[in-house]
Amino acid sequence: MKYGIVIVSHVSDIAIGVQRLIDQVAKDVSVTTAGGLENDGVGTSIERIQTAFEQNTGDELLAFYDLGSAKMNLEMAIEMSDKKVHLYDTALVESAYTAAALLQVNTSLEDVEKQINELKIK
Amino acid sequence: MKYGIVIVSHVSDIAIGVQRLIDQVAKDVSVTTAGGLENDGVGTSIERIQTAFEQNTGDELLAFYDLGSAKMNLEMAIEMSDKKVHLYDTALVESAYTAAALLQVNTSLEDVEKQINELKIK
Amino acid sequence: MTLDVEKTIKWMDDFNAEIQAQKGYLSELDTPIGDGDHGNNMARGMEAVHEALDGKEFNSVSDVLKTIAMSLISKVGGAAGPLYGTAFLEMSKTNSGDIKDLIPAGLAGIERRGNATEGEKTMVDVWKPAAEAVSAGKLTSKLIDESVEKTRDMQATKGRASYVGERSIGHIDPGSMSSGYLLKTLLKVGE
Amino acid sequence: MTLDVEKTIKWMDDFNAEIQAQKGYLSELDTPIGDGDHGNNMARGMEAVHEALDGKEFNSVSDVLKTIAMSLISKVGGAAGPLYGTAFLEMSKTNSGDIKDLIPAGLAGIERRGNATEGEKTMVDVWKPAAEAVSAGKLTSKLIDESVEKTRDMQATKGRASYVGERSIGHIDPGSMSSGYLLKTLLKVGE
Ligand SMILES: Nc1ncnc2c1ncn2[C@@H]1O[C@H](COP(=O)(O)OP(=O)(O)O)[C@@H](O)[C@H]1O
Ligand SMILES: Nc1ncnc2c1ncn2[C@@H]1O[C@H](COP(=O)(O)OP(=O)(O)O)[C@@H](O)[C@H]1O
Ligand SMILES: [Mg+2]
Ligand SMILES: [Mg+2]
Ligand SMILES: [Mg+2]
Ligand SMILES: [Mg+2]
Repeated sequence: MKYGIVIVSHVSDIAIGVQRLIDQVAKDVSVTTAGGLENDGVGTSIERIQTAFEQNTGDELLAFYDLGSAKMNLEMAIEMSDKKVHLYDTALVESAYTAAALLQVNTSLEDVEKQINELKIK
Repeated sequence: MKYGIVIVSHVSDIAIGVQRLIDQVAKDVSVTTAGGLENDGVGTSIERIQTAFEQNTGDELLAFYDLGSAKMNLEMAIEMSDKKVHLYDTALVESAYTAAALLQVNTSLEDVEKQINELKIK
Repeated sequence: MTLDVEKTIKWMDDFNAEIQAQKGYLSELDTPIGDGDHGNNMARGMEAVHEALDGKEFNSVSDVLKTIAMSLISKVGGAAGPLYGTAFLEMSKTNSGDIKDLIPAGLAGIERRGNATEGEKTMVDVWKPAAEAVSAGKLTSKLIDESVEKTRDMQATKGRASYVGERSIGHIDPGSMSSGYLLKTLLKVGE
Repeated sequence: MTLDVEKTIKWMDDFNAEIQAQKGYLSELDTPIGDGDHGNNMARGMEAVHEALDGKEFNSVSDVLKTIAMSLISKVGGAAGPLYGTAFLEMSKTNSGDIKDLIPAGLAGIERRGNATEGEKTMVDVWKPAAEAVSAGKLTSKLIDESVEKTRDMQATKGRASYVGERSIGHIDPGSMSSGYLLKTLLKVGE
């Protein structure tokens, strides 16, 4: 099973920045992002989330978000998606980093979740 | 007492993105950032942290960071700084957002800390 | 009261007009307890709804409701997008035009999507009493206005306003206000 | 062994040469358990040290040590920057050139800055046995090599390597390796 990571943020810079941070330690993990709105607006777009799901080469996805409204859009996108997507109510930057580092060394999803659940804050 | 917020991240996009996210809800709170290295490298720079301290118009600062090495640079900068800086081991994006929203409505530092301590994960 | 295709479109025209007129006020309500964009979000979303409906043919009320849902989901950009979007999707699934079916279905969608219940200072606090009243045949503009006003003294425990805790008290919830406009324009198309 | 200004500079020249030669290897060590930049970080830092020392006059060993600290603090960019930087700052504060004073002071700085203790698979695992051995007059290159090698079987609980938990076992800690180079070149300037 190949896992991928999806980062959803209200601000495109945050999403892209987290991707840069985790690419460093997880070169072989597919990471895609959905940040902000059209015209560089602040918000979350379900279409961008759907694109991030599609472009991710992982078979199953781990999704992280910043604020509650991003979660609602994520949940809608998950309901509409064919891929299995796991959604975590954990610290965005820190849990995405942890998950990426662990997936890079082929940790099982169960063990990854054990780690990131300690970062649950939402 | 006027409080300011400092965001320290290994990646400039993350620092700037968090600033954009919190500017939305905290127009009157001074937010400065120290992200990445020269030449857009990934890492943290004590000089950038010092500049973020200086440029912040807050009298006392609340500092948030992403990973442990950023914390070490923050601690060095704090030891060298004249300003009082509070350092939090909390979820970067979420606690900076919470602190900003609360400071905007003139919440006391004690009450802000009560809230963000629930986001302690490091 | 039962909607047909024409009335549903009229409802959206009226709601759109109200949103565009109150855009500044809604964003103002969202400023002390949120990020100040609710009016802009709704205005953007309702413009998309208008474009999606304008001059099109629809076979059923359900089709219109689904089209509205899709536009709101994709264009609002804030929490109100998935919330109103899910409300309209659930309304569409009832295959009914009767507001006794529609309002409770919309409420159920919002509650599920927002994981919210009454008393949390969200739009649920307008939809819930409206759903109860419509079932009893007692939904009025006055009741809607009162529910909106009641959100003023609540402390938010969901959404962005929850971040400021006690400081959210004393301000009307913006999503409740826009929900008030939505339900009042709905009542009006039945008059 | 006691350093003077000349020997301190010679130490840094040798360490710099070693770092530049082992840059690729250090980053390779940092790849499976970190972000693969330790060699580049140290190379960048030591270049800055070289520039700061080159052709300058210094009044005391302390002055040289402080200059080294400042260059490392501002140029390394990774965790190794504040760690080595604090080590050299603490060494500088001893106002001594005796390695019996310097190594324990450096260790204390690293422990404080990294909030780390022995057995966490960090450079402390090289500095700590070195500090103990130097106090007993028994510091050798062999002992240093052995401490570096011992980090291989440890599980990291500090720094980036701690994120991969058990998977950090089986790899030498990069900061321990570079600390080994530092301490061995220090021994060599005393020969
Ligand atoms: N979890 C939730 N459940 C129900 N309603 C919510 C929830 N979160 C937010 N809302 C509603 O959404 C409104 C804010 O919408 P909007 O400003 O468009 O979104 P955002 O907060 O993302 O900027 C609030 O006034 C509230 O009525
Ligand atoms: N908290 C700590 N205490 C002591 N040493 C540490 C700590 N964190 C990291 N290190 C050391 O720093 C080395 C990594 O340095 P480097 O790669 O330059 O930094 P980064 O991890 O920021 O990329 C590790 O191999 C370890 O020896
Ligand atoms: Mg808003
Ligand atoms: Mg918004
Ligand atoms: Mg590294
Ligand atoms: Mg690094």
